[in-house]
Amino acid sequence: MIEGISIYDILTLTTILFFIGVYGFLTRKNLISILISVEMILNASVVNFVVINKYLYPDILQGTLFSIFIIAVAAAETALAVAIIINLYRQISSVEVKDTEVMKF
Amino acid sequence: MNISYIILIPVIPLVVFLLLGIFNRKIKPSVSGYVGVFGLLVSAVLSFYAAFEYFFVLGKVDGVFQTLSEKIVWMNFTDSLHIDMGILVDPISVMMLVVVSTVSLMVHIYSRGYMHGDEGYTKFFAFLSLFTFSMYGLVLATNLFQIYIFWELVGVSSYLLIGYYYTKTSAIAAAKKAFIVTRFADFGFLIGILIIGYYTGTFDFETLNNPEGSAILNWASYSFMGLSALTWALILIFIGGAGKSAMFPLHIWLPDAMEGPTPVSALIHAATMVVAGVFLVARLFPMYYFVDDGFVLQIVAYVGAFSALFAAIIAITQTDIKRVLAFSTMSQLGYMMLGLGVSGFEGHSGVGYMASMFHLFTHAMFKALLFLGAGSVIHAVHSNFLKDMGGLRKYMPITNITFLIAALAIAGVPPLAGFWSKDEILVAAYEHNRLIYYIGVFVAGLTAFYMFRIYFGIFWGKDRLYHHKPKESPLSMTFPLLVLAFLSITVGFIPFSEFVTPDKMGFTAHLNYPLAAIASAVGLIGIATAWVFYKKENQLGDIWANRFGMLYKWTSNKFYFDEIYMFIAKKIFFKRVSEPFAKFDRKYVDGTMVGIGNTTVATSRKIKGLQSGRVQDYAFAFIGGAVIIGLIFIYLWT
Amino acid sequence: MDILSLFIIVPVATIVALLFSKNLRQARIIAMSGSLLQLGMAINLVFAYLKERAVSDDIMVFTKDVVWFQPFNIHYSIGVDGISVALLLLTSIVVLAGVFISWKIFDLPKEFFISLIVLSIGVYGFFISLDLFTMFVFFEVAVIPMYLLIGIWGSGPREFSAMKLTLMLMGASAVLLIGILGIYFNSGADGGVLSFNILEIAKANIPIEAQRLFFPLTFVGFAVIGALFPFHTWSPDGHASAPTAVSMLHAGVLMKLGGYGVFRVAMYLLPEGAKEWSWIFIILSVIGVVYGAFSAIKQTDLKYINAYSSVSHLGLVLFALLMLNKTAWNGAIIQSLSHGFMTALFFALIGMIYERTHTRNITELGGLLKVIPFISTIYVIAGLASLGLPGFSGFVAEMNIFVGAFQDESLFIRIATILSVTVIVITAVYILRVVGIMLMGPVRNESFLKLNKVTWFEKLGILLLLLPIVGIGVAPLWISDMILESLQPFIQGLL
Amino acid sequence: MERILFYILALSMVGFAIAAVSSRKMLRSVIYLLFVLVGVAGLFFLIDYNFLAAIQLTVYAGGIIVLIIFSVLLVHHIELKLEMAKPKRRILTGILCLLGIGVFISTIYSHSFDVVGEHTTTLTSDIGKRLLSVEDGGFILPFEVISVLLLAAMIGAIIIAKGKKLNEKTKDLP
Repeated sequence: MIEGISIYDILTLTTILFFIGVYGFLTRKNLISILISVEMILNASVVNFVVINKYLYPDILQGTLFSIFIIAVAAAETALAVAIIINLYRQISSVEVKDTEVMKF
Repeated sequence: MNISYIILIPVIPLVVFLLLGIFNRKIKPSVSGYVGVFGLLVSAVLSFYAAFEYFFVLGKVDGVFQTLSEKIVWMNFTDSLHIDMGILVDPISVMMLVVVSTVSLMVHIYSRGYMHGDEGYTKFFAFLSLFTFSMYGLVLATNLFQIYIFWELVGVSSYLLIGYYYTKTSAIAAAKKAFIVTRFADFGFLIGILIIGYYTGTFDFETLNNPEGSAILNWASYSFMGLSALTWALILIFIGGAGKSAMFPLHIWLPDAMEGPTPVSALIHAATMVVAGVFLVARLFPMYYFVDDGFVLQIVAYVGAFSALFAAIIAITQTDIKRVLAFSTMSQLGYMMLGLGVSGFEGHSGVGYMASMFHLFTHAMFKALLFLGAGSVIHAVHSNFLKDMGGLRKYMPITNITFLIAALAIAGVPPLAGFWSKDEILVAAYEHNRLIYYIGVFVAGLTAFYMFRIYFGIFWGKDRLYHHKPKESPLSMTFPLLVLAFLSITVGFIPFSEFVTPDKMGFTAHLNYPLAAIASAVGLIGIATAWVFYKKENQLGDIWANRFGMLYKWTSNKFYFDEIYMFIAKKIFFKRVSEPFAKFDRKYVDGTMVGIGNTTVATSRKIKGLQSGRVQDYAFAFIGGAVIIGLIFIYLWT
Repeated sequence: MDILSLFIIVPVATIVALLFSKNLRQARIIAMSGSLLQLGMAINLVFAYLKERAVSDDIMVFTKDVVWFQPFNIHYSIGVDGISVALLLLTSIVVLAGVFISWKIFDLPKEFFISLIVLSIGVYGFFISLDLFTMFVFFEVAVIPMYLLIGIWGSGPREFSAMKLTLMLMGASAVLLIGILGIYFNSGADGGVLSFNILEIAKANIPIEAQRLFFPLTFVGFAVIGALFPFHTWSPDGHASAPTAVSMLHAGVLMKLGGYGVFRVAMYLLPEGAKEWSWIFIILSVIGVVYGAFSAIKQTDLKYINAYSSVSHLGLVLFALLMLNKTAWNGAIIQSLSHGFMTALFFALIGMIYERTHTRNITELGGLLKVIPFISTIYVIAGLASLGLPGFSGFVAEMNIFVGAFQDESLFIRIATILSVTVIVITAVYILRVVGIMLMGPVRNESFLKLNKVTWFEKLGILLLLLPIVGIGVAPLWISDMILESLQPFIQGLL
Repeated sequence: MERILFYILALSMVGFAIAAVSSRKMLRSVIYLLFVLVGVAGLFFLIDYNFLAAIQLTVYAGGIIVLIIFSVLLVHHIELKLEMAKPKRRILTGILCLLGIGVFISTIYSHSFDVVGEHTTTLTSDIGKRLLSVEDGGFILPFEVISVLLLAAMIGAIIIAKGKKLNEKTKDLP
């Protein structure tokens, strides 16, 4: 609970962060950049979990625990994504989205 | 009278045609010539026998020539309308049988000499037989549709024979022109037939021509645009006839048709096929006379008179002898039409009809002779043009004499054949319509003039530079000339009015001496003028040509009718109708159809972008959708 | 085994035999004997029909009915009357001639003949069906092989042409299917069972509103394949790209399905609709007649000339059908037959000329009469037949049409008739133009002097087609009476 | 004081976030992300979740960012400028995101949160106990699942990253 800061302010902030992430996810053309945007989206939601836990239900810990899980999953996901990216790079020497379109057909 | 043997007359040439046509390459030319001539000889003998039997032995019952017919149904249209095939024997058809047989036989004999050595010899005889068959069928037709069928067949034989020299561009064009112009006239003919078929319920001549029949009694029951339907039909049928008989303004094909071999011109374009139009009007004469009180006959008379005058004027200035003869033919056909147009129906008033048929008969003889003579000349000097001829009387005595006889006959000098028939026509015109009479007399003078112009031009005057000395044609060519010359002298004495009259009763014609004197005088004046102008080489012709100036130029260019028609055909129909149609079809009609296809393809290309396979695009759509749903739920749901 | 089903079974057997053929020689001999057998059957059918007709008063004879799909009351129901018999004869002759003309096809001969015969199955089936649904199925069977035949063995922009043709015909089929279903769902209007059977539907009175609605759909659906203006544009391209035998079959037979379908389905089952809508289709068909002929004048490709000429001739068929009287209908059927033979003959000749000179452009040809006299002579004869010369079938057909059209007294139809009569002049113009340019005149090209003479199988194919043209033209009575008799019930249905 | 701190944090986070998604240089983009993540950690500190903040710092800022940087270095030239989407698309996406923000925020503000005004500090031990508790409301099952997931992810990552080479080797063998 931050002094003088309402839950609205924090939720606003996370919303903005979330949509900046979405924006990045939609507009960037590079796999790693997309990964970055995804991280941002995840973080925004983590903050939401935590803040709601703190402001509305301070005596239970569900939100906190979930945020830990989210972080863990994010780490795993990043590791996998990076592995895929590197593998892809080995094969087609590029990590641009447009070059990975062969899968489409 | 048993008439069934008459069926053989057309069938024999048909068999000959099929024989020569199918085994074209396997028959030796000499054999095919004999086959053709022999076949026709049999037909001719049968025709003469039929004529003898009909006119003198059996045809007349109680003073009236019977109309006999035998027919079978060929095709059914409706319960009442059907096409029959058969033979109809009455005075004019028998007369035409004689004409066709005589001329065709002569032409067949003549062709053996004229076409000798030509590579298409057999083909030529096949076509001649085809034509003869069609012409027999035409004259023997029992109904309008049968006459139309054979009408088309003579048209196509004419096409094939005009285009006989098929590697010559001018011959191809002439053949095409002849066919299409007559076909255009047939368009009118066909519609006329359809109208008659619908309103009278029959095509049969016997029913149609019966003066007490319903077709004639009820002619006024339907009308269209002020005239009765049957009047229209007769006008349209006359258009068909005018096309075949080269009446103004459908005459343009006839001079060009001279591109064909000369025997063909003699047979088809002088003696037989071109008179089919006259024959058609004569065949339907009772209808023409009774329907609308002879209104259409007036038209026939004026068209005939005008064509006669028009063609005679043009004939004066032509330099190609075959064209002169062609215009002469047109002019004489105009005469025949004129004669029909001024005729009455009963008794002596039917003299116009009688004279017209008589003229048809005599004209066939002397015009065929003229053409065959011209062919003989052309055969000798290898040119059609007057400027390449001169002084030939020394080299070709028989041709000279026979040509002279024919020229005198056509000029109307007594007592040759042309005199009698022409005189009767003028008598009929005199009694009926003075204007037409004066035109007729004037044309008679012109005819004599232009005919002797070419006669003197060919046989008199100075010799030209001939590549080799012209010599008289072989017997196969001169024999027909002699026969026809004999006929040209004698056939005028046949008492035609006893045999061929509209009411089929016969009457005795008397020579109208003042009119006969005027007509022969005018003919002699024409000959004398030609003598002065052309007997010896002199400048008179050129001087007078210059004096007329513009008129001469117009006349020698046939009043530019060819150019006008060409303009209409090429510039208007080809350029302005046909080409835009073809373009319109490719561009707009097809364009629309292809356009529909292309639009589909283009649309699908556009839509394909939605399924790009890019996750980002899908995510975009997903988020956009989510946002929109959110908006809807927030702002619109409440 | 009934006599009609053989028309399906024999071709199927031929196809099976073809599948086992090893080379060109075997393939063409099998194809030839198969189609020869069919021709024999067709001729036999004509006599059998005449015999049967003498004792039977039914509308259709040799009928057979097998349930195919009970829930929708679809039957395999067949039967013939004089009209179908005549058209079956046409089909068998054209197919046999087509086999002769493709005697020397080297490219995938087996597959070619199979497709050709599949097409003929469709056509035979169409002509003998009495069940709308079966009819429709056979219709599709006839159209589909066309795509392959043009797309694989064609020339020029063949894929495009094949696609265009197939799409336009498929589009028409879609419209047609709606029409057929419309008829089906209204066939039980007076309490009966819904049925696809033509004879049963004809007895049930379809309500006039439904007729009004479904007539144009059915008409257009069939008429597209009969080259109704403005839906004719598939035909010039299709013909130009198609191989010779396919052009023959297509123009000769397939396009007849249109007229036949219009007559048997649209006119017979929806007479009230026909009366109401006829004016607009009369206008379109007359436009087609005149416009096709005028367009043909300006073409330089032989196949285009013929394609436009087909538009004109078949426009006449549709026009005649819309006249709604016996004479005109008789003319329409004879015109179908006559055009079938004539145009097949034309395409065969064009194919031969093309094979020898390697061009179809008339401005590059000239003087062929001198170098290939047989082909050229037959071309002249075919041309004369096409312009309606007496003694050939075209004349008989046209005269029937014109006389029939003239039986209607209204000014509108009078004018339409007179306009369509002008076609006798315009046809003459374009036929003689081609004859003049291509066959007559001096030999345009030195290489033409060494053209191959005509071979026996080509001769056979040509004569096979020429014979009926002359046969109908010289003695029309037998066929015209056979057709007229069969038209009687249709006319009664109309009144 | 905390308010000011929050605003500073918030502003810098938004700013760096924007920079992270719009920078044309890969590495910079990653570093901006790092700042955002650090900002989030700061936020956790402010609301008194020290343990979470620490995890955030170690796992995210320490682990993930380093991983990403490595991959960037492996697959990119540092100088390489990134390709961006077409302007039209960027504007469209921007509008969409603004709309989304609007929807979210309006939803958030229209909802009255029942805020509890307590100042309890969550102990790390509590988290640990809760995580491993088998009692009611315990998270032992998810904990185990996540551990397996992590293991699987690790093995998977290794196989994917190495797989190609193995393939190549086997290919070259014969």
